[in-house]
Amino acid sequence: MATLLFYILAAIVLMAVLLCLTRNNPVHAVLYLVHALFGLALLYFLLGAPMLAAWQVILYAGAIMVLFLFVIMLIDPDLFEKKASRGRFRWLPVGFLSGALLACGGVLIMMDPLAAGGIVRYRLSPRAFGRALFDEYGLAVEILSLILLFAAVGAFHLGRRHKGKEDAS
Amino acid sequence: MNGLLQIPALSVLLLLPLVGALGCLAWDRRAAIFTILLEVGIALTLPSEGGAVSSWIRYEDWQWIERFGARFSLGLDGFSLLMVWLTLVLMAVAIGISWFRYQQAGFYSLLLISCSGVLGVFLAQDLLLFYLCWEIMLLPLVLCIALWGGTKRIQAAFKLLLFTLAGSLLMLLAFLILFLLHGRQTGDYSFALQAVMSTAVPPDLAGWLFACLGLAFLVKVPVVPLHGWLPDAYEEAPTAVTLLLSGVLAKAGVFGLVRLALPLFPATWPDYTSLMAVLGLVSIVYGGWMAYVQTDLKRLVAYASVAHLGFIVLGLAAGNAMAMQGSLLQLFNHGITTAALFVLVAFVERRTGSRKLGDLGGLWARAPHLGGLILFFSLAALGLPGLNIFTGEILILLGAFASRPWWAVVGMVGVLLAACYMLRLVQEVVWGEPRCSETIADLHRGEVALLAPMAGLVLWFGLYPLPFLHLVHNPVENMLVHLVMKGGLP
Amino acid sequence: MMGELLFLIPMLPLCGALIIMFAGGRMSRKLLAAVASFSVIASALTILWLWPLAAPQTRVSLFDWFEAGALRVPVEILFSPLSAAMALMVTGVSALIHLYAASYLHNDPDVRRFFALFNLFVFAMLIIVLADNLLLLFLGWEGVGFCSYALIGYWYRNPGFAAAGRKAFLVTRAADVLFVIALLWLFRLTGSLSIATINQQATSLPAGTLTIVALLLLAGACGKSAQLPFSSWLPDAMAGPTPVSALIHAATMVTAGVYLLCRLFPLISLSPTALAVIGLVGTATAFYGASCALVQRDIKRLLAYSTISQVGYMFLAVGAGTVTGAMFHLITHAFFKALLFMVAGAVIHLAAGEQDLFRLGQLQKRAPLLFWLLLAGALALAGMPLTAGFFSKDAILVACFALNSPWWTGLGVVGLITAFLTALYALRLVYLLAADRDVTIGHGPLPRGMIWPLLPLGLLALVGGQLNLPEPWGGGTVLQRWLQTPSGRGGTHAIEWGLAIVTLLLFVAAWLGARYRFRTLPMPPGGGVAAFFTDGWKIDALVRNAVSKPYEATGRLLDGFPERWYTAVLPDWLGRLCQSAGRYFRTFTSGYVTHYLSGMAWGTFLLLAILLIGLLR
Amino acid sequence: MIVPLGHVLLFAGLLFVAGLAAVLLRRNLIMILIGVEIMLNAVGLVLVGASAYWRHPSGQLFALLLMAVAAAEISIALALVVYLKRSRGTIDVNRFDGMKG
Repeated sequence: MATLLFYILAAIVLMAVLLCLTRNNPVHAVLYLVHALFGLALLYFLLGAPMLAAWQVILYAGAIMVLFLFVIMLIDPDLFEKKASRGRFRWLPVGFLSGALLACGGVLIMMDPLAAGGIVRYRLSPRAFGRALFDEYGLAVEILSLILLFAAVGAFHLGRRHKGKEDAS
Repeated sequence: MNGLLQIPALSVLLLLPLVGALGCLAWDRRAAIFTILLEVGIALTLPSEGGAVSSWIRYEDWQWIERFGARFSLGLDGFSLLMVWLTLVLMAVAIGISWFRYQQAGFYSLLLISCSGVLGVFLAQDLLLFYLCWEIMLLPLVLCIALWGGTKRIQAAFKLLLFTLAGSLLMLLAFLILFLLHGRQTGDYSFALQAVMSTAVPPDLAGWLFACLGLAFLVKVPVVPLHGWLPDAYEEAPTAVTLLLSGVLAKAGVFGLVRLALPLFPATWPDYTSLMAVLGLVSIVYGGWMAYVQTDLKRLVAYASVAHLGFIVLGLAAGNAMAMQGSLLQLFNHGITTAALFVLVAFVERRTGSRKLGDLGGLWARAPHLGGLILFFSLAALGLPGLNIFTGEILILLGAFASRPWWAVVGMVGVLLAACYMLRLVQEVVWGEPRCSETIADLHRGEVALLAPMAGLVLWFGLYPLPFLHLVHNPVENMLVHLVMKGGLP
Repeated sequence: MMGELLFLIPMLPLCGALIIMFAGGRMSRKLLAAVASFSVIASALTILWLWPLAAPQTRVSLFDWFEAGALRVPVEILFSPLSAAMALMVTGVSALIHLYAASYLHNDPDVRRFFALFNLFVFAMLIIVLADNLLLLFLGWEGVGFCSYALIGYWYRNPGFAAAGRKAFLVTRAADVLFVIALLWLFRLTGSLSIATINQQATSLPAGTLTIVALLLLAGACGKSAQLPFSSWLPDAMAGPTPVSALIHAATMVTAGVYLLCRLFPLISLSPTALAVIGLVGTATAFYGASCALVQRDIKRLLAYSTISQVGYMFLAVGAGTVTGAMFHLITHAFFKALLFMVAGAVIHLAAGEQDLFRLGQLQKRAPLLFWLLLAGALALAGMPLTAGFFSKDAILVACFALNSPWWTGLGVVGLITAFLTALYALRLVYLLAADRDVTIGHGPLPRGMIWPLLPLGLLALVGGQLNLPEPWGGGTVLQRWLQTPSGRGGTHAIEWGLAIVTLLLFVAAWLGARYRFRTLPMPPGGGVAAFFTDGWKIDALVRNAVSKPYEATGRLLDGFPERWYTAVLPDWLGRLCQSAGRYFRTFTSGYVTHYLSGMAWGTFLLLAILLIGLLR
Repeated sequence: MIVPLGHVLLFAGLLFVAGLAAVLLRRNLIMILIGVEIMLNAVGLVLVGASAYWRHPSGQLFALLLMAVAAAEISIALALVVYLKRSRGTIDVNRFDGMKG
């Protein structure tokens, strides 16, 4: 049952991602992305990380995606990419590269004896999650919080309107 | 053991100039004089006789960078003692000659830092310490050239820096490879010279490593194909720096060859002796030839210095006790004589405002003491018996002839060339109708005081070099024994 | 220990030099001269005082100069009959010339330098004479070279004079290079530099090596003694003050080469080839010098060429195997040549610096005593029978003919021809100086100090032959018995007398010729041939064009070229290479983020691929 | 067993490459950022899968840290987008070549 669920979810996520990435309209792309992130959250849950799944929904699908939408709304003009300007086969090298990467990575993964091992049901309760987090990575959490603070300050700074500079540029 | 001997004299000797350098900056440039006097005092109180067992007169060993197996170990034997004396004498002269010319404390501070580096090179018994000191020795002088040099000072400083840096990086590479090799073989990762010396280096690798070290040291000397930095650097540098470059840093190059390259790769040495001898001979002949056609006094002396250093390299290549003792002694002799010539050139320039041979002449009529000293040191430089250069040269030639006659025969040509260029200098500067103004002054007391001890040393080493030959006797013997044991000599 | 006192001999002049050098600043002119002369006279007296130590010989060592490896060089002097005789000659003649110089330079401003160098010279010369070690000898050898250099250029304001000194130093130095090679070789062969040891071990050395070493030594001797091919410096050396010419370039230093060969004679004599070459060099130089002396206009250059020629005789003597003959001629030559130089100096002094023979004259009338002294010296030089020069020259020729081989007979014949030429130019000198013409020689009173030192020399020039009067003349061969050195094969009485008669005839012929040619006012020599001889067979020009000029020209051409090539051209080229490479690689940084990112991606792919390939292996 | 670890990894790889392709191909800055988000999530998935595989919480914890870092990154990035839009008038990456050498 869980196995089947995994593959179904994986297919959904992949599909959503591909659709997301091929949209010309960013708003559409973000909406597809939300789908993909939800799917991922479910996958997390499936792999025994309920807490993380919750965070994924709240943080990613919720906060970050909203942020994206805000920004897109904020800069509405020329949201749509012009048609590919540099020839029709512009995607060829990237396609080759992606394929090659995937092939290499895939073979490597498949050759690894670890990869054959299965994931059995496992569940890390939020309590255990929290305990593990603050027991072992308390300092990391503190540092991360600082990073977030800096990011917030930085974002604020960047977003400010500089009167003089703007006119100059 | 009296109380004086229990202070770590070598470490003090090494670190005192750094304190002095700080003192110069913080207080006054007079700190340089006090420092150097104190240093000379310490150096003179060092005993010159070692224990019966080893040739070390003193050995000091402190913990330093434990992680890398690097220790702050300093060793003093007869040879290094000679070099320490030379360094301090020339450092004193360098400070003395700059005193009224450069007022900035920074200049003296840099000189003192360099002094510390040089002493470190002569005393270090640890490869990492040696390398560190090797760089400390050079960089302040490069700065001095770049800041206080002549018109083309920046190019000259860069040339010097690039040439010697290329060499010293090769040296560092060789040291690191040795370090790793020794660590793998014994499990004891150490930079200590004594330890590393016992490493069994595969012959091929040893050849390469020897070449690296040899290149690093010979660039510093320099022998002829590697001397490209020399004429410009010597010409553009302030006199103090020029005389340190020729009098001390060049010696550090030979010292490195004798102290590191040979003992570390004794079995490789025979493959390189011919090359070394050829380099020495080329230096002798080429240096002598070029010195003859220079029109700038400083460049003339610079090329003469190259020619004389060629003899020293030749003596090392000859590889017998006589030639080696001659070479080691010649390091001191050459240091004194060349430095004195540079000082005299500076005095001439100070008075006449020119270093061009065509502008000078008839100095004797105006300044007999100056002219007389130029004559005296020129005679020393051309190898007049009874003066110091002859002492080294004849020992080197005797030794070289004993091992390879042709080397000595070509070397003798150099002796003739020396007479050609030195007498040309004397002819154009000292003799002839005076071309300089009537008013120039003869040497004043301070200047005589600077040169008189050097003249005294020239005579001492020329007439009674025996104590100093004894000083280098044990180190040479030990090294030869080491070479013979390791297959470096038949 | 009396022996230690032997060191006083060289040390006294050295002390004199040092005193003058360091304390001479406040001394009066007279005091300077007194100190200088006294130190040399004291040295001469010391030699006489310690004379008994010379027989058989005394060896004293003061301290070790060098000690390294197998080398030990003690500062050791050997007081043997040979060295004692030479030292006495050197100090004796020096003392007289010092006294002469005191008057000669009485108004020169720089006399302190002169006396310091003069005393230093005597010291160095005595070191050569007394040293028992080749290295110590070399110390003196170069020491006299330096003093000669400095004294030739004594009047340094004239660049030509200073250049003459430099030339002297460099030419002798070139020869010294060969000498030092011989020295190095001897050390390699015998493991010692002691002359005694070398002479002892010489017999065990291979013949070929021995010949080469002997020839190298000969080259060194040739340099100092101005023999062919190193002769050209001596005529130029006449730029120095005349006492210098008299002492250094006539009586003592130029004979150092002969003395060296005498000291090393046991070694040299083992190689007949070397002896033959020495004889050849000596004869050739003797002839060369005489031929050049014949046409000189400058009185001092004439005497210089004469010196070259006479020293050639001494070499011939060594070659013929008569060390005694060489020493005999060396000593008598010192007497009469020093005399001639000092007379020349006095003449120049009277003529206010004029040295051209064709502008001098009437010496007989203006300074009769000087003229008679000149005559004594000239006759001894010309080899007039019964003068010193006659006996010493005859001894050499006798030794040549006594060897009874075509080679030596041939050299002897050339020697005889040279003797004729010698007589010719010596008498030419006399006739020209006595010529009756408008002259510049003044009546001016000659300082007494310039006359009386000449008297003993004049006497010795005439009767110095008594020193080694050969047996047929009823003489006691005093010198031979004292020196105990090889004197070659003794000549038969027939040879002795025959030679004496031939010499006499040659002398008379020369006299008649000179009387005929030079008595009436002759014209100065002119024309190309004369110029060829006047310029010493143009050896100078040859050396200048073949050696000095190419050396300097190629040097100038080469100057800094290699350095420039690889400190400027090569780095420049490298730099340009780097620049153009950089310009190319710069295009890779398009500025587009996606390009960089794809670069990263490609890199990742490469890493993965490498990993994969590694695993697949 | 739910799935073999290899499948999780492969799937994550697919996501990652898809994100990478978008980053490389798209010119709209927003789309590129979306691509980056997808790549980050792919990594998160690997972490979670590994955590389940070894039955150890660390993987999940790191995924959380990753999320936080991603949040920080994206907030700055989006601020930059706004800034660029304002100052340059476009968010087409092909118009930004200020780093051209």
